[in-house]
Amino acid sequence: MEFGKEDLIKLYVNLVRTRAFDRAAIKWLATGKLLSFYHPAEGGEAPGVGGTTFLRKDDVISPHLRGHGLPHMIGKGVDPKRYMAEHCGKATGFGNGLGGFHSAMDEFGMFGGTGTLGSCFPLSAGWGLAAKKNGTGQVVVCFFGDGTSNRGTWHEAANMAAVWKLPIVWVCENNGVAQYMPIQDAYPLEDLANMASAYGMPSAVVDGQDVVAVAEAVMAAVEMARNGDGPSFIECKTARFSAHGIGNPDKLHGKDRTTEDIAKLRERDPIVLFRTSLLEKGVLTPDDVERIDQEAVAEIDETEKFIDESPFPDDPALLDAALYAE
Amino acid sequence: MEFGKEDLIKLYVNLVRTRAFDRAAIKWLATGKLLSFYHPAEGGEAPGVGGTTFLRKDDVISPHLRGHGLPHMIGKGVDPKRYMAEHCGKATGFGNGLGGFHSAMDEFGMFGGTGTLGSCFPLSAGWGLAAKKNGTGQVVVCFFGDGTSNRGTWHEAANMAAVWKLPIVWVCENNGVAQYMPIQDAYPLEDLANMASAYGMPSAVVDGQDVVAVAEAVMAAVEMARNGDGPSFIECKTARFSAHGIGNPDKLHGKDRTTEDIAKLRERDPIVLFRTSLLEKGVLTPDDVERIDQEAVAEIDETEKFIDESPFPDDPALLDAALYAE
Amino acid sequence: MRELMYLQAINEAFAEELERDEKVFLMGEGIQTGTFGTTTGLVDRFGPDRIMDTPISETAIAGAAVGASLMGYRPVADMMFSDFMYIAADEILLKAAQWRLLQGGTQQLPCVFVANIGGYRKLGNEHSQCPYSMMLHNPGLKVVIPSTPYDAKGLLKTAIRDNNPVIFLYHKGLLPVMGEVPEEDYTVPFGVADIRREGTDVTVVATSFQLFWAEAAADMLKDEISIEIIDPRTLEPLDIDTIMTSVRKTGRVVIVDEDTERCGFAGELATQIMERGFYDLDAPIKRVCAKNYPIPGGIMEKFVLPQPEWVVQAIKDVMVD
Amino acid sequence: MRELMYLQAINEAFAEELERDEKVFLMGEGIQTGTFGTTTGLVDRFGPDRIMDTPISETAIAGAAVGASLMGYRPVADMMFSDFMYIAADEILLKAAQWRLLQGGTQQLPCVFVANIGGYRKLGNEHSQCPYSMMLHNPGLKVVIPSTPYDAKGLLKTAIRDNNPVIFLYHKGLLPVMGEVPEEDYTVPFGVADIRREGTDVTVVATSFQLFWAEAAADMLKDEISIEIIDPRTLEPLDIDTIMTSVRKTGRVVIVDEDTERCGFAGELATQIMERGFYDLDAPIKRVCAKNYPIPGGIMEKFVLPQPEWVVQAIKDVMVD
Ligand SMILES: Cc1ncc(C[n+]2csc(CCOP(=O)(O)OP(=O)(O)O)c2C)c(N)n1
Ligand SMILES: Cc1ncc(C[n+]2csc(CCOP(=O)(O)OP(=O)(O)O)c2C)c(N)n1
Ligand SMILES: [Mg+2]
Ligand SMILES: [Mg+2]
Repeated sequence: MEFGKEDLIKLYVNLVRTRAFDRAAIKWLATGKLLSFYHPAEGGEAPGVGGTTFLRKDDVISPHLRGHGLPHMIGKGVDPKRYMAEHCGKATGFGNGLGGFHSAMDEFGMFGGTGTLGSCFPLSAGWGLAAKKNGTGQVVVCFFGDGTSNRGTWHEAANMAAVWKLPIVWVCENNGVAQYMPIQDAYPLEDLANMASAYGMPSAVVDGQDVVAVAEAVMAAVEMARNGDGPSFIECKTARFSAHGIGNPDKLHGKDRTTEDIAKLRERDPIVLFRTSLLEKGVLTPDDVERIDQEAVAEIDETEKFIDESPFPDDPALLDAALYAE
Repeated sequence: MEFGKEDLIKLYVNLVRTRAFDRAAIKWLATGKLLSFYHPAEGGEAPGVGGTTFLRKDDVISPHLRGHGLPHMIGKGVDPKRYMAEHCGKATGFGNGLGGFHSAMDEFGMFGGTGTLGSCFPLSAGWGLAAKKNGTGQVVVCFFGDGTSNRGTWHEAANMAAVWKLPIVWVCENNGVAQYMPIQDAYPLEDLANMASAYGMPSAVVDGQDVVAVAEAVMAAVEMARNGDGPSFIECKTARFSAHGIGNPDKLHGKDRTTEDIAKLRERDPIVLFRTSLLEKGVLTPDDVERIDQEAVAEIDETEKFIDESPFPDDPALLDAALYAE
Repeated sequence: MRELMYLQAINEAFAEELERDEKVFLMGEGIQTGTFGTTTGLVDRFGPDRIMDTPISETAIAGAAVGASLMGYRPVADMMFSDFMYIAADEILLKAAQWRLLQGGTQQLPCVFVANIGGYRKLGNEHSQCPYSMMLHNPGLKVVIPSTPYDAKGLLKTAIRDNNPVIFLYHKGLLPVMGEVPEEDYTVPFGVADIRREGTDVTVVATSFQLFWAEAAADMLKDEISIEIIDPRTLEPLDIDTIMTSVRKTGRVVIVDEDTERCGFAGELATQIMERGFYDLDAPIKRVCAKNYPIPGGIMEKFVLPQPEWVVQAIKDVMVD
Repeated sequence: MRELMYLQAINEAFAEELERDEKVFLMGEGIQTGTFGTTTGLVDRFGPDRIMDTPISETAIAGAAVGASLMGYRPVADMMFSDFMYIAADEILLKAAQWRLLQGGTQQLPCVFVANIGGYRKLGNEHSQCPYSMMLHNPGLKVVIPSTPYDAKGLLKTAIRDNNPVIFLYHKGLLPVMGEVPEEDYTVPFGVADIRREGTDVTVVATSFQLFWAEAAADMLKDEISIEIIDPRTLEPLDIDTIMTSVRKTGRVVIVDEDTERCGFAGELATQIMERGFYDLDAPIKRVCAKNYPIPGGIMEKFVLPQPEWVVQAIKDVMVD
């Protein structure tokens, strides 16, 4: 896929918005507005944003937990207002206040999230099977972390996808760590993309801090899948700038990640890298940058207002209605 | 490993004994002596026999269901009497009549069988972990079918084995079918050994009808594992001469396997092939062949006598004793 | 009326629903051949895209059924032995069951998980269980355990048409049983118990294959004790009203269920009866269930799985005082 | 006496048993760091070969624990959230639980599965459950749910020394709770209930975190109703005798348990009480459990998880007539 100026700006805007929402989520968790927990996306936004921004609205995505799916939703074109409202427990949320950090937006091909990592794989096989059956050219893009790739569910789903030639793109957001576990101690090879070779699946390893590289690789795989050529695997080497979750220590095997380690990661901030390149190329001016930042701030303010004005759900009858469909 | 004359004869004898027990099991199921069900080994004996005959007594094996583990047990040096008694529900069985086709022979490194295919993989990871921890050079050899390789448990266990360098040899008995499903419709590549590449695990594909080739490949992998060089994968291309289980139709995707298909498979009978070669090489004489057959018949008779003279268990108190250890 | 075997009734229900609604498809291991005859022959009529043979991947089969149901299909996942559903516990007990509520209750998940249950074949714990109490314990699933060919067909059709995940469990011991099955299209509604036999002294609630033991016991005791036998047919939704009407009449209850006793359906039903009808009970409720051991392989299973004489004894026990 | 937090008591039990027996080792995701503090710091003392950080592979972790236990080790598998145990249902509920009996009862499987349970944190169904009723339902596992730092330490030490698979479930809500813990080595035996408060009008059996609600209710009602509170501490083995002694005295029972009601521990206990003490009961037994819905995320969980006022109401209900 060739990216024009508008496309590049769209990618940049989505990255900036993602980070703004990520920061808002962190702040709102601290003030008790956001419920439960939060796993910040900072440093790892590009795979989600790059992998979704150019998908069709009816393409199906399975977001990764990092940033609780914000990068993916924003890329996919979902207005995050009702998602954030849900995460704050409000009745106006996508899950009517029943879901918390889970919640579905069917019309955007997001059928919802789960709490058990790796259960996305069999579900994605099912979405891919439905997409193949309905013949509309829908593609499923399943995002997951390096740690999550160790679940056996991936093997079953990937094999099924390969043997049935399902239109699925597996996008691994390899940030090198799973909670407190470095990936080199959880997988024996350098590249997780090697996993694809077990099924003869095409794979690529890309710089996950380069949002354009991600978008190119994913969209090439999406085209293949759309054309009936089956699944493929994209590994994005990315980073996690902060601790696993808010309130967690930033440790690996019980030892602190050093400030040097983090500083080194931060040198390759996907937004800074992309901004610099867009400014250099003249795709953006400093004024554009300023305006995009301000628009993101305004969107957060608007979202916060929406959330604050929304009521909490307060009717147990909601449960009966939600338990079973008619 | 170099195989001397005695070794070759041992392999041959174990193959012949395996087939004799397999036939006995079929007959005894028909007459109601053997309980539950039976999945004949005929045509697929070489991977089990070749993969176990030269192991140390304390090496651990996880037998495949085909022939209900008879090829592996016989190779490992277990006297099948008490195993067969168990399968006939007798109190003298290895499982005291509580197990049926499950049953453990700890002193031979056989900790027992299960009914859910593929649960052998995590268990083998545990056996491998224990073997690595205890430092005695024990190796785990885990046998499984092509169909079973599709279980996600393999991915988790294989990855764990690779990343922790556990002394495990994965031996796939690829007979091309899983019950009524041809492997080419269940896995996208020609060789299941490709699965090993996902973990950088050494692998080999061998003629599974050639018991010596199997033994060579497995024992080379066992040596590696014993030396601390981690897991590997051996795929044995073998065959299933009859239907999946006694009483089942011999169908693939609902269509009968043709007599031509079967005849073609039977041309490569592992026992006939090996006998011919041993006779040609002069390792065996026709008299030896005759004697070995007769000894096998005698062993079956003796086993049958043992079973017939054994009582059924008849004390519910056995259950309490078996539920929990002290 | 025409008689069919239970397994044929199931097969016919599949055929009719596959014919009626092109969104329906089946997937599972070896189902084009059919391990128990319940799906045999369907591939010839509906082709391999709708009768899908799968790899041995229970987790993916179950999860894919959930996924496809969210996109408008009506998948039936054939899990072969219900014991294999443990392998897909996350997919069935959490995903299928609970997805809808956790995403806010706006979606539909019309999928059916079909599997056999039951012991008495000396196959041991992993081919003999009746693990529906676990399914009842995790809210969000409907649970159907038919005991006759008529119910098997009518309930399976209802299951496939339901817009929620349904567990449909057929008993191995019932497969060859013959019974009347109409030629015309019919369904059996969920949540309606079947009073199999009327009586005034004791209420026996029995499920699935255990109805044989219950009826045998009632026959044996028919000159002494008037026994009402109820088959709940679906455990969720459960027709507690029909059961309570009977309990109010008899004051004595025996529950016969093949799932393991501890934390099982029988204890749940006993508690529900006590909660609603404590003052109507003349004796403690008796459970006849699989005892609290793993189901052994071989003949030792007879000490664990409910036996006809246990039912007779339990009925006598509740008649005391 | 010295006071420790519940999570420290668990940590100390691990340290002492690791010290005592070199066959003991721990494995799980991130346990060298320790998600809930229960294993934090152990790696510094015992090294990474005995405090093993694993890949995210619940099935292999659980299965490997079973395997290693068969070869003489005493593995502790830290499953983090008990909800993740669904992923290893075959390994835990069938392999760990039932292997020994199915191989004839001659082996030992000394493994412990440790995980947190409990809601009230708005985390939704897959981070909030108390899935021990499923573990009780599949015979072969011992199930331990301590409610105090003292019991947590003493029962965990017993669990690690037991020659059978044990499920040890600690409640998230109890982690920071302080309580007396002796410096000396001690263990708490399985199958011995703790009478937390004596009383004569109502027996309240409460488990784990629910003891807080039970005690709060008893405090509130103390001028009107004399309440006996019993903590079974281990659900298998279950000290039914202590419970029955209390029931015979009070004739009235409330069971407060956070696991989902249907086919749960509370119904099982209610049935066992009825079976043994039907004629001693003056009123139907009341259950206070998680209602039969998936646990929603967000604040809606308050309509599903037991609330203190539900316990008060249940106690009042059983006092009627
Ligand atoms: C099945 C399961 N196991 C464990 C967890 C706990 N957990 C949540 S996030 C996480 C780390 C995930 O690592 P990775 O997939 O690399 O994603 P990252 O957080 O690095 O983006 C873990 C272990 C879970 N939610 N589900
Ligand atoms: C988890 C699980 N799924 C399905 C089955 C039913 N089953 C028993 S044998 C078999 C086929 C196994 O195929 P393969 O692994 O190739 O071994 P083979 O029978 O060809 O030797 C199946 C599907 C089972 N026992 N366990
Ligand atoms: Mg990661
Ligand atoms: Mg095979």
